[in-house]
Amino acid sequence: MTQILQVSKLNKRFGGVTVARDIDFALDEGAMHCLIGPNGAGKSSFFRLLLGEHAPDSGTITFRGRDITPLRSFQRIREGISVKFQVPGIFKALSVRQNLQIAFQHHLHGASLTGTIRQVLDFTGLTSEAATPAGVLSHGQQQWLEIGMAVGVEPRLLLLDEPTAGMSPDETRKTGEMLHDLNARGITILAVEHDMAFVQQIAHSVTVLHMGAIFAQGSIDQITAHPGVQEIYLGAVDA
Amino acid sequence: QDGPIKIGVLEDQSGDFAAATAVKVHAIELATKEINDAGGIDGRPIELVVYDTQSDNRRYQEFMRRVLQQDEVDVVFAGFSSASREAYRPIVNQFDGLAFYNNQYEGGVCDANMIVTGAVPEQQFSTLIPWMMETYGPNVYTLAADYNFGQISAEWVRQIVEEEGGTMAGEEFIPLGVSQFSQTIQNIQQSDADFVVTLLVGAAQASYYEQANAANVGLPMASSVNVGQGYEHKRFTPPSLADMYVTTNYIEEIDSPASTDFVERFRAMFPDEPYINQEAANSYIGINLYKQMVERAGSTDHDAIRAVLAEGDVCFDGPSGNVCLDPRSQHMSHTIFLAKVEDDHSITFPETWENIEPYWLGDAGCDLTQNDPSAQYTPSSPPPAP
Amino acid sequence: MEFFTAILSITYQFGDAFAFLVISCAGLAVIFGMMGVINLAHGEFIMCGAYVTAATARAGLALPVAILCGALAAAAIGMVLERTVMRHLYHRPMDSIIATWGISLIATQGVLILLGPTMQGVGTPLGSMALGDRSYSLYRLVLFAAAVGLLGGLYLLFYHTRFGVIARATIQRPAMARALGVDTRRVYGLTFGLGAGLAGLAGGLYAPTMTMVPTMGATFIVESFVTVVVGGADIFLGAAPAAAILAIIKASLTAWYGQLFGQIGLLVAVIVVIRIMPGGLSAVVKRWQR
Amino acid sequence: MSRAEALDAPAAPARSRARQWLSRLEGPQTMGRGPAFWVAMAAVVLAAAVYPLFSNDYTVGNAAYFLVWTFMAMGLGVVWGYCGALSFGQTAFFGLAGYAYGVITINIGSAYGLTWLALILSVGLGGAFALLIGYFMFYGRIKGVFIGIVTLSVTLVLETFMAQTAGPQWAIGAARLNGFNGMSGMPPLTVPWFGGDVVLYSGTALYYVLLAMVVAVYLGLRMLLNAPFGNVLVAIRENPERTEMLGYDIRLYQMLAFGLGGALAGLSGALYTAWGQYITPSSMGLTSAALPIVWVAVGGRRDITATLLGSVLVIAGFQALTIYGSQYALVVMGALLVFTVMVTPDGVVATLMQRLGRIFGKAG
Amino acid sequence: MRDTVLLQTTGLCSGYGGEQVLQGVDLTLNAGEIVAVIGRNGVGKSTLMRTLIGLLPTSAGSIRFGGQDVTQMGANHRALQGIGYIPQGRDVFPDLSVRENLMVGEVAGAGRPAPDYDLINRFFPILKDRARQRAGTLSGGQQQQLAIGRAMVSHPRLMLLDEPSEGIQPSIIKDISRNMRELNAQTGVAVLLVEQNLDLIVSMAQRGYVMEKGRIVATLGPDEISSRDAVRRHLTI
Ligand SMILES: Nc1ncnc2c1ncn2[C@@H]1O[C@H](COP(=O)(O)OP(=O)(O)OP(=O)(O)O)[C@@H](O)[C@H]1O
Ligand SMILES: Nc1ncnc2c1ncn2[C@@H]1O[C@H](COP(=O)(O)OP(=O)(O)OP(=O)(O)O)[C@@H](O)[C@H]1O
Ligand SMILES: NC(N)=O
Ligand SMILES: [Mg+2]
Ligand SMILES: [Mg+2]
Repeated sequence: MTQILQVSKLNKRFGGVTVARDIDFALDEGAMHCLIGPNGAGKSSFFRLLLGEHAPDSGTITFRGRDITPLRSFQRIREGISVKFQVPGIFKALSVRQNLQIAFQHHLHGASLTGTIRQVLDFTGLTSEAATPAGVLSHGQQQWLEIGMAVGVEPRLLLLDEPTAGMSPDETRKTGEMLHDLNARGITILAVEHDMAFVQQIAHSVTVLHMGAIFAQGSIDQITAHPGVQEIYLGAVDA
Repeated sequence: QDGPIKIGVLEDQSGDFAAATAVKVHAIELATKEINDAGGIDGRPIELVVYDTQSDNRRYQEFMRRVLQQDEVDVVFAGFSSASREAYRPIVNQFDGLAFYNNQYEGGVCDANMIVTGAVPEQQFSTLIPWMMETYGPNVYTLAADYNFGQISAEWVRQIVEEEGGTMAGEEFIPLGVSQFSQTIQNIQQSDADFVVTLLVGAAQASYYEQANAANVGLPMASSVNVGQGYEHKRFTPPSLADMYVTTNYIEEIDSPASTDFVERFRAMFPDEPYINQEAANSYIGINLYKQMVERAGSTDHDAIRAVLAEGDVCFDGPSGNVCLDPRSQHMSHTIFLAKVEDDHSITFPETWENIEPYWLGDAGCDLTQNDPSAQYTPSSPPPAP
Repeated sequence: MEFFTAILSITYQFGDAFAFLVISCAGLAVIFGMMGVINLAHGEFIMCGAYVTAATARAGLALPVAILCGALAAAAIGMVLERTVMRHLYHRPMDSIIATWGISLIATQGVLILLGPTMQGVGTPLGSMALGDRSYSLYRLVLFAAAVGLLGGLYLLFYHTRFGVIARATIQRPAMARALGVDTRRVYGLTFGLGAGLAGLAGGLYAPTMTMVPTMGATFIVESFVTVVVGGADIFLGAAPAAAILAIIKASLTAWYGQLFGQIGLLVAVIVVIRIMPGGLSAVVKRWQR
Repeated sequence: MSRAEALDAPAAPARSRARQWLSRLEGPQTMGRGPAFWVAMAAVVLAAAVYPLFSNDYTVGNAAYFLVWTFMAMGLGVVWGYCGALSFGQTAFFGLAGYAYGVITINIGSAYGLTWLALILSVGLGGAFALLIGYFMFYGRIKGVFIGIVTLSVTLVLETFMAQTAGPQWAIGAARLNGFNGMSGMPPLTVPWFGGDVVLYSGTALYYVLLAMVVAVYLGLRMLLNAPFGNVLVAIRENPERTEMLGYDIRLYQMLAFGLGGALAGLSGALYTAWGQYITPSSMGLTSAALPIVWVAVGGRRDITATLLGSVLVIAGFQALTIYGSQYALVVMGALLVFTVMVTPDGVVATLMQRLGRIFGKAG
Repeated sequence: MRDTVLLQTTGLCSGYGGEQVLQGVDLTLNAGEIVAVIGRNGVGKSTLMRTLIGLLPTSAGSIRFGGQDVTQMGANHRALQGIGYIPQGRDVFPDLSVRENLMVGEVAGAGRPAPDYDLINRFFPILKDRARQRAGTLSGGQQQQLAIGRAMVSHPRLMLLDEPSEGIQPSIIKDISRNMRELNAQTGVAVLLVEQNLDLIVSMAQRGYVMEKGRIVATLGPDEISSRDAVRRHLTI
């Protein structure tokens, strides 16, 4: 299988904090991969590095065979990456519909644009809120909206930073099913998550990040059983 | 034609220039009242149409159009800064109006639609500079506002200093609005100037005097624009303006019967007037000159009025003595007073020059009795040779 | 000796420019930096301080006391305005531009109508000191000392007192601060009052050296805005280096090429510095601190 | 299906581009839609068109003068209201284009309608300079209040520099810059006509020309703002990082919007110069620079209609106040500003339109 | 003490602008209790919390806290009365350091015992390690810990905890749960918990309310709240 994303020897420091330490990472085309790790491990920072929001101190990022390290953020997005941020990145003053329109108009036009908007409204459950300013949605609804903005354009690679934070177990499951659908359509998915049930539901394989470095990698069962991961991340298996 | 004679008045009653110009409106009101009380102009009362131009050139453009087109005034009295004059001049020309500019300025406006009663450089500098050089020495430092008035006045000073065999110890231009002068003060101290010509304009630049005094510069100063216009000697604490010499065509301290009488009448009508400056006198004179010309012409028609002007004997005995309009340039002759600011900021007059003509424009080739270029000339860009 | 006096002279010029920038921007820095309000009436608070200082000094108060009166008067007016107008505009920084511009129009013209076009000033105290062929106004040294003291005082107030921390918190997340027990209205009132008072202080300090007219605030406004913005988001870290850099540029250009170049150079320097450091100087200082 | 949805309804593939653009006269980025709005709009234009018949030359000329400024206001509306970049220096482009018009016309004259060429060149120059400044700022990652200060500095540099160009050495061809006193002697706009050029002095003819230009620019902006371009501008205003992460080159968009704003400011500048045959450095000074911000903010900056009507209202209102208020005018003006800002947060006209929209909402 | 009513709302209504979100909420919380409010996205849980702390005005109904009617009281006064608020999305002061954030928390502690920083540091060691870091650059989970720590500083009698598990690593969720229970046991602080995380609800709450469309539609007793299945059932209505 071809690799859609290759990251090699990626380093980034902020003053005294190392957010990426010699990260070597690769993602197969069509994979569903989860990135987990303690709070502050550098997961969101890793996304920001992939997206070009932070410039790495060293290292390269290759996407679909092209070195995208020197590219600007918007150029990387145009290569086929889509993202949902940890803190909902939506246009608060604009209506839900406009949020979606702006997200899609670059790729879609006319009938396919309106069609996609309707579809996305439908599956995010926001149809009745289409004309509502996004800023007044509840937190969970904002999460949904941003997921909708990210998936509607059918990217090659979907980056999701804690997509289910603030969702009920039911909705979390629904999100998982949606990701499976998308994956089945050929979209590669890389998600950061803390909800292990969700990770279990979606991930083919898992990478654990700790203090900016890759700490462990493997299947979900290997990872949950990993004593080191239990110690730094999962906590004692009790409760 | 009966009805009143309408005079448009566009002066800055607010904004940066208000300090020096509010009094001009009062002077016009005084003259109007006196004339109306005495039966008006040829029996017709004067009616003033006054707008506050807010020290804003745009307002001059808007209101010049308004007074000429809507209010249909017979004549306009307008403008303090030269920029405001230049802003409205195209409009006066377009509507073929008649405007009085009652302000001392850098000179050179050769425009048949304009009558200028303010003093011009040849009147103020040809008197002031030689006197100062004789009294204090030949080395002159000029400190001037960095715009047309300052630059052109400085050019006059330089020319006269050279003609008189002196040298320029320094010449410095200050952008409008600058209020901090530490470096300038040092520059002056380092030069071997015998006196400083200050051609500073606006409230901000006036801070120079206080700062120079605090740093103990201690050189005599000479000016064509200070004291007579902005009464700095009244506004600053003595002795910051001590040893300042100013050539002016009028200030309220002038101790002649005509002047004291003028001041009395003025203060009777406007008891709180902070200061009656030369522009107030010029505005007052302007109305009276206009009255005379209309009466002699028998109408307010511009051509008729200019025909009267061309006779060359339009004169008035005003607060500053006898003044006459020069038909070629439509500027006015003046008696020039040398005012000296003493240590306690009282004024003395060491010297007076009677009847100084506004000769430069005419000599340079401006002759409005022959043609109307509607232009402004300066010594370095004189009218094209005929 | 010639060399020595030249060095002394340029140092004096620099200190003078530095003091002007710092003193004139301090009040603005507090109001803008702390509250995000772009206060176009800053110059009018300065004018108010200057007028009150001059009036009280001429009424017989000692100059330092008169300056204090000026600052307090401006602070009081600032707090009244905060209560009546500004309070309604905190979440609308753009509208605060318009409101403060309106206030500045009212203040300038109101003073013109009420007190006339000019007011008599007070003389500069302390006299001068001669060194070589130059002499220096001693009061200018006082201004420099005041600038340094002001910077230090503000830094201590906002970074090392509870009030400062609470004020900064309030500005960043007003609702959250309220939910934590902070009386945000009082904080806003005090902060705005402090900013206005500092502007009044600037007016008081410069009153003895300047023409007293209703529009006198305008001389300060561009320089103070420019200094605050070049300083960047963290005004107390940024204002001092910003004032220093701008003062060096302005003083040397003025010394060598005259006032025009000093004036234009200052503005061009602003453009260049912002271009090089798009977050302002404080962003750089912060990165370098860690 | 909701109204908004109806507007986005699938475009028939055969529909021409022109119809697509026309459909963008309405959209999410502009207030006012439906027959009621357009009838009202047409009524306003019609009233504006016939009113000279019932008025005098001065009033019409004065109205033309108000229209001169609206382009700068609409440009600032795009840059600030839509794209979120508060420019404090639109007057730089205004002044530059104003001077350019003067320099060009003084040098090439006004025959054969060359003044229009000068107008176009000046507007182009204003726009190009704005693009340059925009490139400098947005590609340098300057944002927020820094944009305000950089633009303010630019306009003040121009003012300070131009103020000292009094001497004869400061001339471009036959055109003397003439320092602070300002440049004059340029011809007004002229239309070549049989039997002699029609000179567009500040009269009825100029009024109609300007009215047509205002309507054209207004409608053009409506279409542009409701096009994908306008959506992206608004997105940048709301959340630039997110917008970039949706694949838009935000700096390019910002620069283009800024260029457009500069060109419109330039249009006002060139027209102003032609109108008064005069341009001065103080039109690039601090007070002049603050004015457009006031007009736009008071009218309503987030809607181009509000910006347009609001700025006319404010300009006319301020002038009327000055005429009738003598020295109290500025005090009243200040009080009105404070009052309106507190009472109508979205701007006077925008608030009015919202109210009207609510009243007629069902019908419209 | 467990039986004294600490917080009681009757017919509580509030919302944003014209839109009513809470449509008459009645709930009671005794001193020292940990009570959960559960419900789907957008039903008004956060709105309830904001109304309780006073950031949203009450449009109808009343709120009593500690025997006092606080319905008309401003948020800052309620904080001084002993209500601590940990909002959804954390709302740390981004440009203040961690230590300064905690300092702001001290304001509401006026008149109560001095802050127990030892306890806070024991619960959340990261807050000590990063004392000088700007809070805005903390990771999401770190910010959550700071927000809880900041509320602890003033020894509130009631903590309003809005989705504290959001974005938190499993072990820290467990820690939070354990710490909050310990804090509750030690100091008797009552907790009103809005959550969707089953583990946290089940491990922490002693009782629960189910919310739907701005109303309380069910109550969960101690048995139901400690059953994952029962809770899940209510969350999926
Ligand atoms: N701009 C910055 N300056 C300084 N430190 C930073 C910056 N951005 C992130 N950090 C630090 O880098 C570390 C990694 O942060 P990051 O947001 O990537 O964590 P994370 O793994 O996403 O955590 P979480 O699961 O809590 O969201 C944290 O310790 C954070 O404080
Ligand atoms: N600031 C606001 N202005 C207007 N309406 C709002 C605002 N915040 C929330 N709402 C509306 O109030 C309703 C309830 O929102 P709330 O945030 O209380 O939900 P919630 O139950 O906390 O949901 P979640 O679990 O997603 O956080 C939502 O429909 C939302 O659209
Ligand atoms: N006319 C003047 N002083 O500008
Ligand atoms: Mg993260
Ligand atoms: Mg919520």
